[in-house]
Amino acid sequence: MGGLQIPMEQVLALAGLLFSCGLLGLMLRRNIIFMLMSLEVMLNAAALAFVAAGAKWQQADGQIIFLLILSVAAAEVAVGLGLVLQIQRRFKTLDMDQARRLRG
Amino acid sequence: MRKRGGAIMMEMLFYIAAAVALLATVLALSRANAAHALIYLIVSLLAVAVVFFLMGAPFAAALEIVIYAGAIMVLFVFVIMMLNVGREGTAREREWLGGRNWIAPGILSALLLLELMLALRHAPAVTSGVAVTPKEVGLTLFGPYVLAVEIASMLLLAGLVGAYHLGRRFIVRRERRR
Amino acid sequence: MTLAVLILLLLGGGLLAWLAERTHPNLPRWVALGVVGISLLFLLLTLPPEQLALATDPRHPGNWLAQLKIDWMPRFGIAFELAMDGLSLLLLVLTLLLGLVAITASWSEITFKPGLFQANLLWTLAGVCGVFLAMDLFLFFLFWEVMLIPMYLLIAIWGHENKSYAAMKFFIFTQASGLLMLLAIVVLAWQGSRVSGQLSFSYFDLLGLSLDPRVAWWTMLGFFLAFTVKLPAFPFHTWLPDAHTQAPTAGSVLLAGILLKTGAYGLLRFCIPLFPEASMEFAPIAMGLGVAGVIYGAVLAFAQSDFKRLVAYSSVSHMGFVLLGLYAWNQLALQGAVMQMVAHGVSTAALFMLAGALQHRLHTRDMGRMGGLWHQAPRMGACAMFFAVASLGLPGLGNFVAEFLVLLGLFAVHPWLAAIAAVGLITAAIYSLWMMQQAFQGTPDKQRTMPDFDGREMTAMAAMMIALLWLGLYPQPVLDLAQPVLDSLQALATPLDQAHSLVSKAAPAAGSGL
Amino acid sequence: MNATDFQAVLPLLVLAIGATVLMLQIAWVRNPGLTAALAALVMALSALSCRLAAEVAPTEVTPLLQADRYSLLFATLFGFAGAITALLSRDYVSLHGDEPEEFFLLLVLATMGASVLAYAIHVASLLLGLELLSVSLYALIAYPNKSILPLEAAAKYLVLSGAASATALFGFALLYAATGALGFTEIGQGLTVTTTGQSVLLPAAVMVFAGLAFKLSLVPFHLWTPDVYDGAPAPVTGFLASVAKGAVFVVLLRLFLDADLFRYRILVEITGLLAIFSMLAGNLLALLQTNIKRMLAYSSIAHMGYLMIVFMVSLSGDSQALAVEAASYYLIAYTATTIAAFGLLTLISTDASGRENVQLQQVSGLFWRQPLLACLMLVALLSLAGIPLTAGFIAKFYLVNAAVSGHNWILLFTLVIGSSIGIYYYLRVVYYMTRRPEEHRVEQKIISAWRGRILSGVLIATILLLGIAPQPLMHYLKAILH
Amino acid sequence: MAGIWLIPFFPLASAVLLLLSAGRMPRQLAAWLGAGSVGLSAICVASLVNDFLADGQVREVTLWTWMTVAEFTPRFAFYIDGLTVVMMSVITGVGFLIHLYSIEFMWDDESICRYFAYMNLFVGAMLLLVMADNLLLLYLGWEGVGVCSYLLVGFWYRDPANGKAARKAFVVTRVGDTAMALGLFLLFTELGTLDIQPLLAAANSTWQVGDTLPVLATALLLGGAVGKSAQLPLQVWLPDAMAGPTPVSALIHAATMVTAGVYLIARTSGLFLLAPPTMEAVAWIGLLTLLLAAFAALVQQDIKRILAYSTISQIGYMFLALGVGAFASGIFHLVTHAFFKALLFLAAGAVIHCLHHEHNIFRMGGLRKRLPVVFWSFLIGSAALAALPFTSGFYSKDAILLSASEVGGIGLWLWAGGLLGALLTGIYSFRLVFIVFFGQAHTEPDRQPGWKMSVALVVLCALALAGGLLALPLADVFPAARAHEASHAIEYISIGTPLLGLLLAYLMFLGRQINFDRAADSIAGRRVRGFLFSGWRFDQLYEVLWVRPYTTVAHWCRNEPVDRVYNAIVASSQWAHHKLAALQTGELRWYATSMVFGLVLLLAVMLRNAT
Repeated sequence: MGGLQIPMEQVLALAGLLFSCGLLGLMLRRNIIFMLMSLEVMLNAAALAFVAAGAKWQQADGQIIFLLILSVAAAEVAVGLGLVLQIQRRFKTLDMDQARRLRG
Repeated sequence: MRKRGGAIMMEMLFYIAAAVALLATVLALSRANAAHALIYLIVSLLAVAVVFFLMGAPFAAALEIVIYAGAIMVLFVFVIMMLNVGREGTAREREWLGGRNWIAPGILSALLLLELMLALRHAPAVTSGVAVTPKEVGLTLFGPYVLAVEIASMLLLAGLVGAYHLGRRFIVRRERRR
Repeated sequence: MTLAVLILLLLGGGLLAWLAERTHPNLPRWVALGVVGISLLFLLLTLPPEQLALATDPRHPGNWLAQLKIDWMPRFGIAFELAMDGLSLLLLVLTLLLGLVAITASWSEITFKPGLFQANLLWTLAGVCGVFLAMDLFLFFLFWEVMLIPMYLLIAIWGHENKSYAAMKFFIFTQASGLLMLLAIVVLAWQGSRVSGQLSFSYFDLLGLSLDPRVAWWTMLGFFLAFTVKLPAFPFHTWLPDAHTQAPTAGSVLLAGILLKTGAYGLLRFCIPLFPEASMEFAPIAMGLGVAGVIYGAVLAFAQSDFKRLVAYSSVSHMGFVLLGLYAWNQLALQGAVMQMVAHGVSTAALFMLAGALQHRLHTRDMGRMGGLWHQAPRMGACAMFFAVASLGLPGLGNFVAEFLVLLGLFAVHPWLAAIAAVGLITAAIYSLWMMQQAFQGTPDKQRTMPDFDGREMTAMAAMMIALLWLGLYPQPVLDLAQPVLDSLQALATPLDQAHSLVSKAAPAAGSGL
Repeated sequence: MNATDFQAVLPLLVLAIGATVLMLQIAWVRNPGLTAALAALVMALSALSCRLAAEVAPTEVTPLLQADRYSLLFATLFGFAGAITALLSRDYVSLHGDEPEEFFLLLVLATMGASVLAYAIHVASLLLGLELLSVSLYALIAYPNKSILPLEAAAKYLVLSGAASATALFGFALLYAATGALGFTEIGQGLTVTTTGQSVLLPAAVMVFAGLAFKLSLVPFHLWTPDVYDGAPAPVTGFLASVAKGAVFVVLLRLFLDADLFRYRILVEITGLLAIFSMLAGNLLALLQTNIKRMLAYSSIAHMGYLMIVFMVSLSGDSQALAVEAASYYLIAYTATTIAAFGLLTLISTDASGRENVQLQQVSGLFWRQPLLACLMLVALLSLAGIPLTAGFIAKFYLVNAAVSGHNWILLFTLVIGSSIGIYYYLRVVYYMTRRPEEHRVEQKIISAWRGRILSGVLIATILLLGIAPQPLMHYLKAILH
Repeated sequence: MAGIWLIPFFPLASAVLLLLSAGRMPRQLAAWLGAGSVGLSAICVASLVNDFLADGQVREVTLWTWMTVAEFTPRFAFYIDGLTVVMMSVITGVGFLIHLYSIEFMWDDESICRYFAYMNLFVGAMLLLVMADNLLLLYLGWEGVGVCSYLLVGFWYRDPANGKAARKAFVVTRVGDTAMALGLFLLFTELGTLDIQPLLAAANSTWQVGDTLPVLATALLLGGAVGKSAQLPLQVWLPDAMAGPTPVSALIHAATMVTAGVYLIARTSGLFLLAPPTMEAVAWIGLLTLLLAAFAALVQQDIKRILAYSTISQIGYMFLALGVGAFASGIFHLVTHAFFKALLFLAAGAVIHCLHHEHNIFRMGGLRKRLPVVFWSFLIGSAALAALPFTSGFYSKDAILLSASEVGGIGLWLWAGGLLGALLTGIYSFRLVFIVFFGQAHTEPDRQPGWKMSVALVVLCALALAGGLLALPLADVFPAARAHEASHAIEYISIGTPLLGLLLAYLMFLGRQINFDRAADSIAGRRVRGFLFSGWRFDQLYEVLWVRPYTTVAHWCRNEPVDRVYNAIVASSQWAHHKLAALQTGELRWYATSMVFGLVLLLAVMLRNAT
């Protein structure tokens, strides 16, 4: 198995693309579940960038950070989905545009 | 020559995986139906796993599939099933997704992308190297990063307790309702 | 140590007065009266007479009556440094005397939480005493700001109908300008550290610093703004009418009688001596503001129908003279400014006490609803007349000596400015007499009954009358007390001295022309 | 890892063990009083254990954590802040929801996250600390279940904070790609030798900064702040405003210092720009707020703006030490003050209604109803406004000194303008508190437990002590930072 | 005499006592304390005069040093020379008579205590004014009498009109006083002292005749004098000041205070002599004022206003005298004027007193028989005022006219003007006598003057008649006047003119041989009459020039225009607040968008700078 055989800037570009997609989703979607998904995409993009960088420097650190991001994502999603349940119960909708009692 | 041919093949594979990842992500985020979106997202994650593999990070690729695509996405599936977001919800989502809503976010994302690409213009060129083996990862993880593992455990504990507290009420209420 | 004890006495007294409220609602005012009285006695009795004699000896300028220095924040070269000279002593005595008057003025007016009221009163006094004593710029700023809070509370809690606006305006004006001063202080200290290699906020270390002219100018401006807002000088005076009008009587008395003087004191003690060249450069503008204040205040005083507002604007006018006197920066004008600080303190305090008494009795400050009060309250009328003519500068009373000296000193420097400022004498007559006419003269309202001044109030009034007469007929003790200080300050600012044609140049032989 | 290392991370260990103990205790017997006390004890112990850890400082414990007196100072601060928050929220949590015990567990975890940030010298520890803090906070914010506002706040915070974390991570990934280093110092060294050029590095650094600026709610990443502050339970808001922000600031400063990002003038100028925006916008936004929590939220934006001044100051090497010192003092003073202010809101919201009393109207006449609480608020507000004799003043004085020594005139004038605006809304609360009984109608009863009183007393004393006798702390700060 | 300080002390102490009693002193005691203290002063003055006439020594008394600031060391010190003695005699002598008269006149007033307090204060201040050895102390007295004048004009404070008159009096004189204060500043700045004698000496040694500075200084002093003495252009306050009680008008607005300006110029004559332009200005002011006031007096209907205009006119004569350098004549006229004008006012007061406070002369008439004492007093006073031969006014006015005629150049004009004034004086003074005391009675007196009034009137009658024979000890004070060498023609004309005036008055108002009624009722006549009646419309002019602009500006500013700046700052912050707060929509998507926006922005800044 070879090392990094792929132009790194292209991997990073892919990561950037995915990151932008995630942000786009965040800005676009009202459904909190989709927002969480966008978040996952963004975290994933960051993880991809780390792994690519790690591969470039032939270090394990990149993958370890990926691992940590993974656990972060898991924890966030766990709490996030718990919130989703509550939101559905209390607001009777997942539409975050409806949840704007706090403003001004 | 072989090596070069392998490289070309790898490159091709990478492009395919990247395209799949990108396309699946876009589709995932533009679906009205949450379950469909989730499937696309999983596809995207799998494609990224392929990229990991191509970059010589098999351990990461495996974890991506097992934990990300497997465990975390299943959580989503649970919630979607539990909430039973019906047809109306889907219809509403579809309605929202059209038209003007795209303009500002689209422009902003495009700008951001442009800026990122500008920044990456001068990114380092291709390097060839050796794959980072799982063993190496493991050694590093429990070497210098041992405290990170410990803290990560606390992080997961926090996620666990939080999820428990938030989800519990929902479950309790549901049971009471029955 | 005397000085720290004085401040602690007032602070502790405030606490005591607050607690006394629980025993009996009338107790706090006695406590407050006692504390201020004791403080005054303490101040005067602990003063060694030989020191006093030395300090009033004009041949030995720069003598300090008492000093105290305790390290506080060595990290920044900040010390708890207090010192008293003749000027401080003068203003301290004025402060404590007017404190007594303020307590008397609020004797029966305050029914809501009298203990806290008296506590705030005493804390304000403590803050003011601190301002007059602090010789560390940081400490000075600290007292400068700290005295605002009890004053703010006095206005905000016990004020009249529009108190929130007035208190807020007062606080924001002084605080915002105070921040600029803090900035200036810090800049100055750092400039000093560049010279001596040691950060210090001590007044004595920062005096006579040779600064880059541009830095000096801006720094001076920071001080100047803070002090002129407090003074207040045109066009930073607009907080004053509101604050005075809305404050309870004691608050107005303190505000007009003492707090305004801290601005003048600051200019005299800090702003000009620390930045002699910049101040000299700035003097025309400052004096222009002074003249504008004199005239503008007087015109607006005339236009008011609210008794307290009128008096407040008259303060603007009078404090314009102080600004003029300070920036004319010669013996006569400086002495005039100091006299004006004292005399205006007394006369305006009395007028505010009067206004408070009227409001307490009539529940209005609108002079349109007064008229002919002399009939019902001849003693009040007589007092009002006395202080009205004092405020228009009748010779024989303190204000005249002050204004005359200021104008006399100013004339030697800027005759035309003096001529314009002298118009203030006319406008003062207009508003003072108009005030008398509206409130006390004219046809009395037969239905109205109003108790005249009682013995307590008359005592306070009589004391202030005697003080003004004394200042007007034999001001020498005050002048002697201030003279060495002014001499030493002038000596510090020698460039200024040389630049301005001193009165001494106009000795009989001279005849240099205008 | 040897004994020295363990001693060096003792505060973290105490917290970790404490969390475990708490979990076991909750599983064994549910008793909110006991849990709260235990949690407070754990956090206080963690704070105290910093003294032990200081004996071996500075020690680098694995490449991830650095136990020096800088990190220990803040670990102490966060420990105490967490302990006080735990005590303050004891009654509040019981009255605002069911099963209050986990709240304290989460609080301990959040404090641990903050402490990790104080220790962090590596991207991994930064990431974990940040997320430990954030994830605990998501749950803490959504904790009460009698009102739906916390839910909304938590959702907003979760989504936006997650995005911010991702942004910061992406930035770090780019830095890593360019330098091959993850430790702060190594990143700095890598930046020097890299051939990649500034065009990648600076955008990457900006992404890192933007992600962290979100946590500090600097303009224009501030929009979430009032909503989250308002929705979150008052004690959590206090914690969020003080500890969470403080921890992020600490790590940001550490990153800039260790990686010596001050080399990149443009980057520092961006921090200055955000500081100016934050000072102005924060104060202006707070100006007419009638909801005290929102007002404090906006004011916290402004305060972070003030704090950001130190970055610009650090541009000139001479002033860097003073700047860090000023920032440290400011953080300590600000933490004490913020906890006091939100502590008051906690205490006056401690009634059975399950709603919070955070409108201006609801503190009307507080001075006459609850003098001690009102004094607490008064002192806190004066400290926030930077009036002498309070901690806030000395803090501001420190900042001004730092900025003067660094010649940052524009920032200084913005500071003055901002503070001047600030006086208005702080004093408005004071004014409302001093309104006379006849001027308002509030019948609300406040449960004033002895705990609340003692805590109020302690907080007042702390703020005043920091304002009147700051020399010991100053001395200490100077000693450890120079 | 050692107790010179007692002279002002008695009235001042009495004033303090009366004020302290706060109106609770018995009427009897208050009245006699008030009058008695002035009487005591008068006795002291008499003894002083006696001594002074015996040795002619100038006396200087220093009580204490007022203040010492740099070279500025004014003292509380008195300087008694011939001029001072004359003034003191007039003040205490006439003052005592008027106080005596007041006891009866004010007996029924509830505030008699206050009245005497003010009066005594006035006498004290006036004494300080004339006795002062330096200009600052003089200024103290100067302002003091101004305040007393204000207090007494507005004595009956319930009528707002009185208050207005009082304020007008004070403010208008204050204008002059301010000029004078500036003059003091100038003198001190240039000469380094305000002590009058050293000042004059210094001026003489420093300045040449005709220098700019003395002209400027004297012009400023003249401003003060003009204000106090109700000369053009500040004469407008005096007619209105008649709102006060009549004895007040007699003492303050006829005999003493209004002549303070004359005293000031006489006192600083050494300075004025250095400034010929000012001297000429003084003469012209005097002439114009005396004519203007005389014309105005012709058409007045209020008995006191007629006397007020005549006072202005007579002081005009004094100024004329000063202006032509005849200081002694001016002071002489001051003294005789004090006698006869006090007499006239007191007599008028008696008329008013006995006629239920009637002021309008056309509602009087035929009082000759009913109030004989008053009639004779008034007649004598009018004769002296008109300068009929052998009355006191004759000697003094004659001396002035002669002096004027002898000045080269403008002298003849001044003399002719003065003569015209004398003619007019004859007409208006006897118009008053004829209308009030002859002809039909319109109102019946309800009482007769008592002994106190009568005594005062009789003594003053004697003085008004014989006062011309006094020899004032002014020789040492002023430069010696030239002996009059006027032709007899001028003498005769001077004597004849008042008689002509008397004749004309008789023909017009008693005999009715000359009837101006038709002319006066024509439109032009009415206009002229209205013009003169209003005092040449000076009030209206000043209203437009000063009062209205001032009140307009004041009204315009009353709501603090400066605050608009601050309000604008406040408003803009509020505007900014609202705009910024509008961004806080509560929408999560928008928040995310804003973050991305911020990120894009920062990256853009970065890239711009990095490339």
